[in-house]
Amino acid sequence: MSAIPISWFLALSAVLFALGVAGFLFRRNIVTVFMSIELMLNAVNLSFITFSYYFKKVDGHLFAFFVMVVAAAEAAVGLAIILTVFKNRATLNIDEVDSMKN
Amino acid sequence: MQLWLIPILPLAGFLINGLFGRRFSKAVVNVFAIGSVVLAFAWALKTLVALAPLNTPYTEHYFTWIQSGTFTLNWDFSVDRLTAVMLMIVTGIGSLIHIYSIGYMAHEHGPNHGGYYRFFAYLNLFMFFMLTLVLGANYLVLFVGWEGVGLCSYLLIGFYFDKKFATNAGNKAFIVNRIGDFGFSLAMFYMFRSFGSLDFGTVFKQAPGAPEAVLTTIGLLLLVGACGKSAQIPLYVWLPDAMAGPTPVSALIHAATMVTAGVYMCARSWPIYTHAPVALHAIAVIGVVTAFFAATIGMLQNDIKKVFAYSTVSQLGYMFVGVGVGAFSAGVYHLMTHAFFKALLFLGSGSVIHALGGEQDMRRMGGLREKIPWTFWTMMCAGVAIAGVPPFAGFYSKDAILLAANQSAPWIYWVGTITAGLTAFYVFRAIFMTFFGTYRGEAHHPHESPPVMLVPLVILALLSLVGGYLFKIPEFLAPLFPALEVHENFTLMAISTAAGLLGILVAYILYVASPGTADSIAGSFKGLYTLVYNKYFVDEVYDAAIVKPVVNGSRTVLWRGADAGLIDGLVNGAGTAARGVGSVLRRMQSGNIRSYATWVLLGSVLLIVFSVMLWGPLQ
Amino acid sequence: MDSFIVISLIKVLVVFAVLMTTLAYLQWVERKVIAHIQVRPGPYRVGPHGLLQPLADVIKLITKEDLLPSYVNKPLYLMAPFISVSMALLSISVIPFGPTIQVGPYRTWMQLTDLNIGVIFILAVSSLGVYGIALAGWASNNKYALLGGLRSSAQMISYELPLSLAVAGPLLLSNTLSLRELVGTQAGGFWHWNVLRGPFPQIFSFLIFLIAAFAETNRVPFDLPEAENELVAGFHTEYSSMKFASFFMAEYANMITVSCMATLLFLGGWNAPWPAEYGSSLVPVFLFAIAGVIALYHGMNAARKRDKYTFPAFGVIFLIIAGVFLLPFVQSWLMPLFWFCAKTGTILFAFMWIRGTLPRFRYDQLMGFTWKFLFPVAMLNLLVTGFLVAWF
Amino acid sequence: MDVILFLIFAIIAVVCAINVVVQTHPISSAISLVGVMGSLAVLYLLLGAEFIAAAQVIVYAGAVMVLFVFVIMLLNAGAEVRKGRSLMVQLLGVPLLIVFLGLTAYFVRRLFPGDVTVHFGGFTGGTAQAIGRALFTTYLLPFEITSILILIAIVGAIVLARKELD
Repeated sequence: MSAIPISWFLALSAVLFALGVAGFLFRRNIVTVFMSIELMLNAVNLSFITFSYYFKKVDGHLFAFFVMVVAAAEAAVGLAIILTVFKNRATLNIDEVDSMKN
Repeated sequence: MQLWLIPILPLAGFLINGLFGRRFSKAVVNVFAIGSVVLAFAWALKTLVALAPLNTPYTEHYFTWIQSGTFTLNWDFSVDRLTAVMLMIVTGIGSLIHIYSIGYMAHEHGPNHGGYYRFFAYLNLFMFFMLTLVLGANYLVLFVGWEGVGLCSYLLIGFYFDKKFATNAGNKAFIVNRIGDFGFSLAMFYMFRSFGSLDFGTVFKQAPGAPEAVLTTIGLLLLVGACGKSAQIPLYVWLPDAMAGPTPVSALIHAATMVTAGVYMCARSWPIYTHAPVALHAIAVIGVVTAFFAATIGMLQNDIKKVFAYSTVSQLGYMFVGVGVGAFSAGVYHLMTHAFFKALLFLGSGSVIHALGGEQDMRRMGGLREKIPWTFWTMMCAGVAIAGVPPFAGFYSKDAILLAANQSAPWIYWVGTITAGLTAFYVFRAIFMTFFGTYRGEAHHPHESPPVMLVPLVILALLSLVGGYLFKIPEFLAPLFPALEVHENFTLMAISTAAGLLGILVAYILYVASPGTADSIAGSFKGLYTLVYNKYFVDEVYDAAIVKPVVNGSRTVLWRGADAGLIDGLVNGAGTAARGVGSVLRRMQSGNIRSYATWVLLGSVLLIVFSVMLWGPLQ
Repeated sequence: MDSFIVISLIKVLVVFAVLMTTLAYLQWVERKVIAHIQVRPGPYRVGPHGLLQPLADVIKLITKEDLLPSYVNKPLYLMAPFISVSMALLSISVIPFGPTIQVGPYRTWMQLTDLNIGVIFILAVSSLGVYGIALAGWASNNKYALLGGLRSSAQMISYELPLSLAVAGPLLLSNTLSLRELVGTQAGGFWHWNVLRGPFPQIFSFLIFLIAAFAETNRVPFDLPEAENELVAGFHTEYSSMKFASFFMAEYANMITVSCMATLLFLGGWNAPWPAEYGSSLVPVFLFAIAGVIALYHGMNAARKRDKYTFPAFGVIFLIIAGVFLLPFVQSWLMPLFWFCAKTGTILFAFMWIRGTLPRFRYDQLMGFTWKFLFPVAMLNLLVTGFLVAWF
Repeated sequence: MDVILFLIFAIIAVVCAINVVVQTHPISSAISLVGVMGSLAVLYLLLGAEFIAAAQVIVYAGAVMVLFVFVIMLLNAGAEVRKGRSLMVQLLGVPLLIVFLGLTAYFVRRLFPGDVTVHFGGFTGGTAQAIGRALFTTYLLPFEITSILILIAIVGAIVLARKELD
């Protein structure tokens, strides 16, 4: 018993993704919400790597790589936005940032 | 061989003058404008000499312009003997007229003081497009040039854009040409559908095997295009008005080159026409009717440029007759000789107008023979050439056409001969009214034009005299076109020559020997005179039959009814409806990101569920 | 399988023990070097020439009262030094100190484990080291500590870029990511070392690597996270006793790691500077013999009473070491180890030397220096290297 | 051996992920997230993705999360305030999540029955060399576009965080 069913990896990925969604839905701090997004991306990456193993192809790794790069870019811009929002509104509560309403 | 250099040179001249001309002195503008065209002429000459004897077309591929499905269109230039003739005419006459323009436009500022460089920039642009038209190896490249020269024609007719009649004339030319271009476009669509290509080579190779109905349709549609560009009935109305532009423009664009594009295109399409006799005959009929019709109008015009404008329409009709009776090379032959003597007539009339400080009405001229002798003698050369007096240029080409016409349909020969007489009459009427008798105009001491204008006149005069003999186009083009057996017939030649001489004689009697006779004759045929003098009221008929209904219909039905009522109503209704729906839906837009995220989650869950329902569980 | 585990375990123990001792004595060496630069004797009281000073320090740090301020974020406060030191020690595990060694029937590398992405692993682990400092600064709930933590995270992220780019140069030349193979490609003399090797000698890379390494380890002149005259002691203001010692250990372990990296990447690892047939194996013998003779000489002309006994003792030890280097059966593994230690030691000495020489940067100068100078130069160097490697 | 490793790190990942969601203080969430990423890196190694594992640690744990920690420290963000609410989330959130998890579980079971297994060394195509090769041949265009994206992100971040915005 030294082999893991591939579905375990995918199940883990699904669980992590769901936890990321839960964080996105139930957390109010912008930074935490942002981190939930990163968690979801990581879960998807795990799926990519698993599929790469499944198909014995390197392409999944490339997708994961691009996801990482895009996540890094996203983090840079997103955190800059968070900084600006905090400067202007002195709050990090996502429910209070709703000036697009009305 | 770097064919692309030939059109690119004038384009470079256009770009330089068009972009920076405002800052240049006139001398600098001249250097770029004339230099580029003369260089293009020189390069064309060098290319043609190098390519001689040019028995097979020489093609250069530059790039793939359009690639869509099975449709591939390359930007190709190709040269064969027909193109060679056209190249020489366009660049040669173009160069002469450019040089002439230096003198003619010397005192020209035009609106906004930008006239000088603008004029030469447009002229160079015209050269570019005309050369593209001539060099193009497929119908679409030809069409690019075709549209481009139309644009330049529009720009140059409206050169004095602060004058209402000039802009109107420009618009008229543009709009009438659209009708022709529409036909041309349809012809191309149909051609692509039938042959799958627009390349001359490919299309012409398939043409003999195609059904006659297809070829006839394409031929007639192409003819519509040619009628528009070459000012044939019923689309000729724009050309007389186009005289609103500067005279060199009339000479270059509206006499020597652009208007002959239709003839060129029909001659180029001979493989289609030879297998579509109906379309070919239609060309001949349109041509001869136009020739006669325009000649009668030309007899009674008093504006010197209008006379030559109608003359141009008439002579273009001759070329169509040539093409239409299957004597393609004769048509091209006349195209060339016509370019010589008509350019000369226009330039000469320009010289007269220049001498008189802008006067165009022949009734206020007269007796200018001694005052501007160079102009007089060169215009005399043109006159005998166009009248078909042997052995001058017009004689050869006109004779070739009429002989061929006689073989095809004798009535065309006879109408053509009568027209030849009329032609001789109105041209010499113009010359006699201008140069003989006494000066009827106001003060303003007439002066001879500067050498820079006279040199092109003299060169063109020489060409008008001996060009027909020197350049035997039918022999040169013989390998290109299907052979047409024409029997020399001295009787017919004598008749048409006599008609021309008779025309000159009548003109001499009416306007030199006994002035005043003309008016009394006009008086006795009052009705006919009024009809012809007013150009058969064609403009008025068009106005009443087409323009007014279209304008009124647009105003009432399309604007008030369709646009304001239906479309605006729809738009406004859509707005109202959107606002109504929005006021309901905006409750979803709570501004709360987390609720949005819930929507996204709901959506993705539903998406998965639906996809399972649609395609069933995978595997 | 079992022997693999046992050997690995033994190797871990040996490396750990040696490393800890080295860490402790590095501190002593540094104090001594700086003292001599500043013309003073340095630690002198505890043991001969203060040799037992590290031991005393350790005892002091262990026995000191372990303060836990009431206002700190406890879990993170306690985690920070742990992260720091474990990340610092983790990277040692992939560093090879020498070629294979034969012990009885077992043949093994002088390396805990070899990854074929060893270089990247070290970069990855060192990038995690930021957390220790950043969290320490934040969890301390102290403005100086917070400033220090912020500075260090910004500084370390910034300097990681030129560091990575500088590392890429020799990797291009050697065409491998494995540290073992990296050394293998540089064998045959100092002109084969990446720092001097064609087609494009990585001198610039080497200098950039050293500068960035100084910043990564928070050493002078880039010690802003703990600038004592601005921030009291920066991120470790609130730490005392063993937790403070952990940061200290982490810093020195990092120094050792980057020095080893520099040696492996640029200076040919354990390869001798010139081949053994030209006498490179006699260098350590001569060095230790000369050291021994000098010590004996000083012992005979002792300035102080104690020196009469200590100097001759050291002299004899040095001479014995010199003798050991002459034994053929240990030479095969001792020589590479010597060269590795010599090179690493030289770089470590440079660390201390610069600490004793250069003043501290101002913060904006520090950031401007890396972004506006170091990073572009590293980029250019990498480009040129890449082109030349592709060319030849 | 592989199973044990997987279980250990899977459990660490899940526990850390739960911690990310339930911790009220962002910095605790951030540290937990680093834990998730680290254990995922180990799982990547297990799947033969050594380069991606290293990249995961360097890019995610070493750069992105440091940035998060940095921003949290800079803003000195305190624990979350429970203010404002969304009816949508409260009503639909949990049921939807459960449905979603159920659907994914269904698909995983359906598409990947237990006969395909993972063991260490089963796939060795994830070396830096292989990835580099794919990156600069098949995926050259995405790679170049990504680099432009990063450039834009840098410019955007600088513009956003400039002092003039105050």
